[in-house]
Amino acid sequence: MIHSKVVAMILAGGQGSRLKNLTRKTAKPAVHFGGKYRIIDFTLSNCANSGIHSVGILTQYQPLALNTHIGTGVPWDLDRKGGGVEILPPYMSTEGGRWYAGTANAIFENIDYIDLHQPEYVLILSGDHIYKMDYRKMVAFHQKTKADVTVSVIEVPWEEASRFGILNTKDDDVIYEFDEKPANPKNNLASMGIYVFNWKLLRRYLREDHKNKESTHDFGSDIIPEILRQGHRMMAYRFSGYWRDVGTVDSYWEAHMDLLDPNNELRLYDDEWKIFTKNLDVPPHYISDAGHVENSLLNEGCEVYGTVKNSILSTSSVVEEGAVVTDSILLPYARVGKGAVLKKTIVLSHHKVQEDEVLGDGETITLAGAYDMGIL
Amino acid sequence: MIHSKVVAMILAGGQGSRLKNLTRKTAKPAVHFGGKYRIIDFTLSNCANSGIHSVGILTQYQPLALNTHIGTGVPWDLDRKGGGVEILPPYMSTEGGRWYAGTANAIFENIDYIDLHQPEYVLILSGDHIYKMDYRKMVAFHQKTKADVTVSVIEVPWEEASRFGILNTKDDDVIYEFDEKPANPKNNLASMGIYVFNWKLLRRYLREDHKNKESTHDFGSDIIPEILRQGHRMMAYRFSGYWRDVGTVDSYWEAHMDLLDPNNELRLYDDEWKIFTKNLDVPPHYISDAGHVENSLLNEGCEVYGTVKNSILSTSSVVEEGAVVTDSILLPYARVGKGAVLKKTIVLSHHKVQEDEVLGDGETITLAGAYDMGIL
Amino acid sequence: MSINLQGIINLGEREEYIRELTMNRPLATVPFAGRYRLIDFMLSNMVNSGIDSISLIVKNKFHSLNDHIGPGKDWDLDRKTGGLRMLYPDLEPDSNLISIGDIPIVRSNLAHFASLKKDHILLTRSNYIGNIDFRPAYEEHVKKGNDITVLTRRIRQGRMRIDLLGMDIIQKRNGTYSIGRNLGNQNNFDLSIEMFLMKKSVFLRIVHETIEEGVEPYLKKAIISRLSDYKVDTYTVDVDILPIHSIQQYYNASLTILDPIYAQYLFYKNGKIYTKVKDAPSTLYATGSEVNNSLIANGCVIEGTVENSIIFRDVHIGRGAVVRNSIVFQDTQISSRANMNYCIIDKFVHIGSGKVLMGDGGLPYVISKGASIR
Amino acid sequence: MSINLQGIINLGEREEYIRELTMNRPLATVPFAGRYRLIDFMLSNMVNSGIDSISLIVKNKFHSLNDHIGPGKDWDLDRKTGGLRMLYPDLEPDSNLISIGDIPIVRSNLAHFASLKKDHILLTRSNYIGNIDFRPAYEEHVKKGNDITVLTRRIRQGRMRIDLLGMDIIQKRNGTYSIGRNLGNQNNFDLSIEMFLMKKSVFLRIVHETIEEGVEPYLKKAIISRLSDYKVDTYTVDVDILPIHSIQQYYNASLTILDPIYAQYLFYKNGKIYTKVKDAPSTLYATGSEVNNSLIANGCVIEGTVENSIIFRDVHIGRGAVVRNSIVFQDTQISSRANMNYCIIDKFVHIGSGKVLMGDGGLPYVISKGASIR
Repeated sequence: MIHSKVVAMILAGGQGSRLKNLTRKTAKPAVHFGGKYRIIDFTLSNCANSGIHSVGILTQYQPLALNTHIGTGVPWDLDRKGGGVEILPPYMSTEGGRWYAGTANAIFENIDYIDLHQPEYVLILSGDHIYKMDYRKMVAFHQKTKADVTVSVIEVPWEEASRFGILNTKDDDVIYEFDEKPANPKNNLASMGIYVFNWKLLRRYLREDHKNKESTHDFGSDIIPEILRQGHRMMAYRFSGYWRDVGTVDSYWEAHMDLLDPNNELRLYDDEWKIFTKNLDVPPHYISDAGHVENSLLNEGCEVYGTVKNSILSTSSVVEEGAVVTDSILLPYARVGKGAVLKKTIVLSHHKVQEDEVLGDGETITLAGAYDMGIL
Repeated sequence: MIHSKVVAMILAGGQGSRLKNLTRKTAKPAVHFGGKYRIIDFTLSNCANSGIHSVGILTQYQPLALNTHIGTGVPWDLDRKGGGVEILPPYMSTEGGRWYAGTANAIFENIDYIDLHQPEYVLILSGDHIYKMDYRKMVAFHQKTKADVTVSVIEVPWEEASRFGILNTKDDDVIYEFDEKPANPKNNLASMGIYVFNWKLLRRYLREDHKNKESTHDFGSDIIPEILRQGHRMMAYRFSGYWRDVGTVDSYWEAHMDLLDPNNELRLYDDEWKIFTKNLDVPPHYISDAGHVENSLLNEGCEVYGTVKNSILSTSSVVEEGAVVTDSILLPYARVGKGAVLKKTIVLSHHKVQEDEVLGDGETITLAGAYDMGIL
Repeated sequence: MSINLQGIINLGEREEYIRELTMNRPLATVPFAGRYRLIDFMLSNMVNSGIDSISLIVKNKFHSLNDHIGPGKDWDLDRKTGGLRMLYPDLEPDSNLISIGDIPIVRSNLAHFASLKKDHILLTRSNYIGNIDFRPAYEEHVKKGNDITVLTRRIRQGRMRIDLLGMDIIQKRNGTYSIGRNLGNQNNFDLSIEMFLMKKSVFLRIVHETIEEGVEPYLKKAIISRLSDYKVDTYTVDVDILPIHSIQQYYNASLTILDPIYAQYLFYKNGKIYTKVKDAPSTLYATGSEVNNSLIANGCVIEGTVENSIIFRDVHIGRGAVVRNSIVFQDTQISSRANMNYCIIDKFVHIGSGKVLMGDGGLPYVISKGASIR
Repeated sequence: MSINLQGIINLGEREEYIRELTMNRPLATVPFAGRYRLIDFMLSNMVNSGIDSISLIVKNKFHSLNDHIGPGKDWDLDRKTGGLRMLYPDLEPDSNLISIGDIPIVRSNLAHFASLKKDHILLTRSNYIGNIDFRPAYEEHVKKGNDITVLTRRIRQGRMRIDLLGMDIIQKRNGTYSIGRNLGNQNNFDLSIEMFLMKKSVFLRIVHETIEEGVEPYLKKAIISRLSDYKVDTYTVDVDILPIHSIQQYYNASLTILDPIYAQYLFYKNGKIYTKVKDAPSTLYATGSEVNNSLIANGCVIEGTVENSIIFRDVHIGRGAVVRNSIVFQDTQISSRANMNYCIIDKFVHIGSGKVLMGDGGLPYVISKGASIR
């Protein structure tokens, strides 16, 4: 088997507690998104489309839905001999069991896995973001600029810069300083949490960081600043395009509404960069004689006997007769009973909204359902 | 996808510390065995040959070698859509992270996984044993005898019975008592640690056991005695044939020597019940003009330029010119340098015995190599 | 756990009454129900019945079939042992070939049939659509010790049904079964749905005898002509099955699945129907679209009106376009203000703005693959 | 990461000089080197060079090929996009068929070639054995902007080499390349090893022109006859390659791999060689066996003497039997006291006790598949 020049490591252990009931029983990367996907599908599909065949996924919190979703990796063509996608949970050694203590620690504990592939570069990714990106271009930039580390950045409005981790750069996009949520930002280039490292260099710093009792073992807080302190060449790779961290219920809802704009930057209809996901083997959707749908997205297995406006209906969700669903998101297998009225509501998967139930005031976002198992 | 009537759960989290350097860096089920296998291959192949397509593997200690070995499950035809083999490590939930506290606790923590498959029966297996068994016959026995639980047992010599967990039975093989290592055994039927449970019953007892603060959460010590106490029907299923727990260096070596008997009960040459393992894509073995081999097992990728007697050479191990290897086991990619002399020695994988080195006194077993990463 | 039954799907099918849709593809891969091909139903029925080893007897137009099935992952048939195997006619440069019928394909693959590990076979076709659990039939076949079990559908008031004309009917006289053609004279009869459970040994014996005799070129006829030699019984299948031999049957079957109750049965009853994954995004309904009583696949953009129709994946229906009582295959474009009624529009078709195409419910208008009407 | 290169392995090979081993199988699946088939080497070379999309042009004897390759997992070619595709001759009942040559197979699959996503193709055969990294050749092909790059081997002192007679030699005269047959007159020359890197557009143009002209039935000749129309260059491959067109070449190549240095190159140099997994157990050497300078696969039981031989999987060599200078294919039984020299013994053969079979190093004795000599 060919050794891979690039190994991608996807951090997928976070709970994402600001997503409330959406993540009570499942990890954030496994949360449903966009009618038929899960959040991690974007990062995984980016890997597949970028021709990266060795992908480690670091899990820790409630991984069953994620494991079941990823399976052997078939949807992303990542069921590879001697490579492909591998789930990497915490484990016990002769020194006992250790949970992952931070993003850098999670990678540290899997040095053996990465070494197996003998890569030149390691790509650190987050399983939490919605975007499309050709990592090949970033790796090519990293090579061309002879960087030791490359950090992907996106321009944010100056007035919001203090909410992000900001990278201060010289004219040629060489990074000289990392500023976590600066009160007085000197720059508006925010880190996207996507890094290319020369593996030998990163391994060295991970080992040193592991010994450092004061470290929080985090890429942003510890590894990046330390590498900068030691004077290595760190480049900013400028990304432009759609990129969202759907970390709160509000941003989750807004990102869905973005999809209703036919010209939205995410361009899901682009055949050249498909987002792959596990197929659920259900038939096309059905709209009855009485059904009415406008400015909405529908998916396989849906049945609409009522009215749907400005909404996203995920796979196999059902709107019964007389129900009116507006500005809302139905997650897979959600069901809206007869005559129910929903405004700005997110219905969790497998949850049933009762007949004639009225949900949502049209102002704040309502979550219907106690928790989402994430398993279909 | 069809729901599986039987889900198999393989306990593979143990360290097996009595195997010393063999398990310093890898879990016992991943230890190499029999020239080309790993210990867990026997249980996995039994599942595959028994037509069981849903197999969960409970891991905890140093799982990288095991994960890499099992991959997507291709060698056992267990790369299944909506089933197949799934690795189940400990995880975090909203209540925090919990390591598996005992065999029963490991199953308890994965109730959701089992429920996904809606099985009628759950088969609890150990990943530590060398044997061939058609689990279909055991399940059929369980059905025919209308048992709630069936325990697979093997007759042991009376004088050794006090070293085992003994099941005391009535004439019709109904179990009425479990005796862990009894000083004065009443029976010589030892539990093999293989159980068939009606899933609904087991789930109930796992939940109760979880709440019980006094329990050690172990099948043998807690679940089985409690189920007996409550008067459920528990049957002993008599197994006869080769069965070994290779838990010590001595028993590991002896089980290898068993394989040199062409009439050994394990019958690895039987085409109807193959033991499957990951293929390493190496050529046939080569014996040079000067090479001499007698009463030994050789495997793909081996090269013999010296003398080999009563030994097992695992995949891609090499014996250089003038070396003499007797009563020994070379693990994969082990190399014996020119003129070295080995007696009753186990050479760990990738370890190189130096030129003219002399190992082993022919009495006790020598382990050559500091640790075995288990990764090839 | 798997079943002691080998599936064999015989694709040596007659296509003369559905030629419009089988120019570039075998009957088995004719698109159906918005995202499937005909063969998906039989493959899925078999897999859902626990059959994990399936052979396809393949006659021609291999490309479409290979393209659709690939390594068989979508049906979980990419197996190390068993799984899906395509049996092609094997042509020696020096033999005189393309003999008529499917027996020559069987002959080319005798070694394959002899090596099958199962004791029973289920021989079917790809053009009977249903959601069938074969296990009860198999269990009865084994319990009764039949050599051959013919699967049937019981028909009542069948004299009126012109859709059943020409199909196989099975009758028992003097203790032996015979299978012939339905000419519409009987009112109550049993239809043979071309599905046979057989002992493998009986199948092999019939195949060997037929090849040795060298006369009969068709497998089905070879079996029918020997029914009196074996212990034969029938098994009545109690679920709806749609036979598809003609363009009319195809069209009617398509409209049948617009009934949500029928759809619920067809897509879910004994297991799901698997097909090749296309990874199409959601379907977008623009403001101003109006869709009623229709089945719409993913990846479409609907800006116009759709009624009583089936729309496959990645179709675009422009603003003001009207599609009624029609079936539109994948990747087709219906431009603004175009108007279709009673049409079957194949893949990659372009219908220009304002174009009007009107077929008839009895004989739908078929627009062939790749056509451009501007 | 993958490479912008489509592999095409043309199995429309001439088999007349190796007919003894190709009765039941194409040349591509002739067993070689103890556990492989010939095609394993080219497939593995391509995969190890980063090629993840490979088409096989398949002429006949499909069964053996399908049996060996299955869904393609063993080469990691069971892919959703790309992966392995078999291109069969597609026969319409009403066409006049089994035309000569491989161009008709290409014609049946024009849609496949047109749909390829890569910009360059690597056209090869299955019967050149080596461990080749195609990447440097590909990089030079792209860098120089060649339309066609012909891969060659440089031969010195070639006049003595009867094994190279009849093979393709390439020469440059007046700025254009030509490829002809080696008749043994030249001493230093460049061998064309039937491997061509081409722009996909050039490949498609040559194929289209050839089909339109309707005269030339062979793909290789079609390319050779058009070399002067394109920007052509050669690339000298610097690793050993064993061509296998005849039974003599096959036998000599087999003995070559008994050299550990050559074996080290062939099995490991640029990546491993993948093949269908058989899950054979260890090979047991009984006390009293004597094996020298031999390559032995797994699953065997060796009780006798083996010298300068290659033994495939699951072979049993009985007590007192002697096998010298021979090749024994899988699942064959050499009974006690039998004596073989210079033999090639195919699969599933039974050699009875005490039987003596003596071939010659120049023309080994071939015992055909399934034979029983008692």
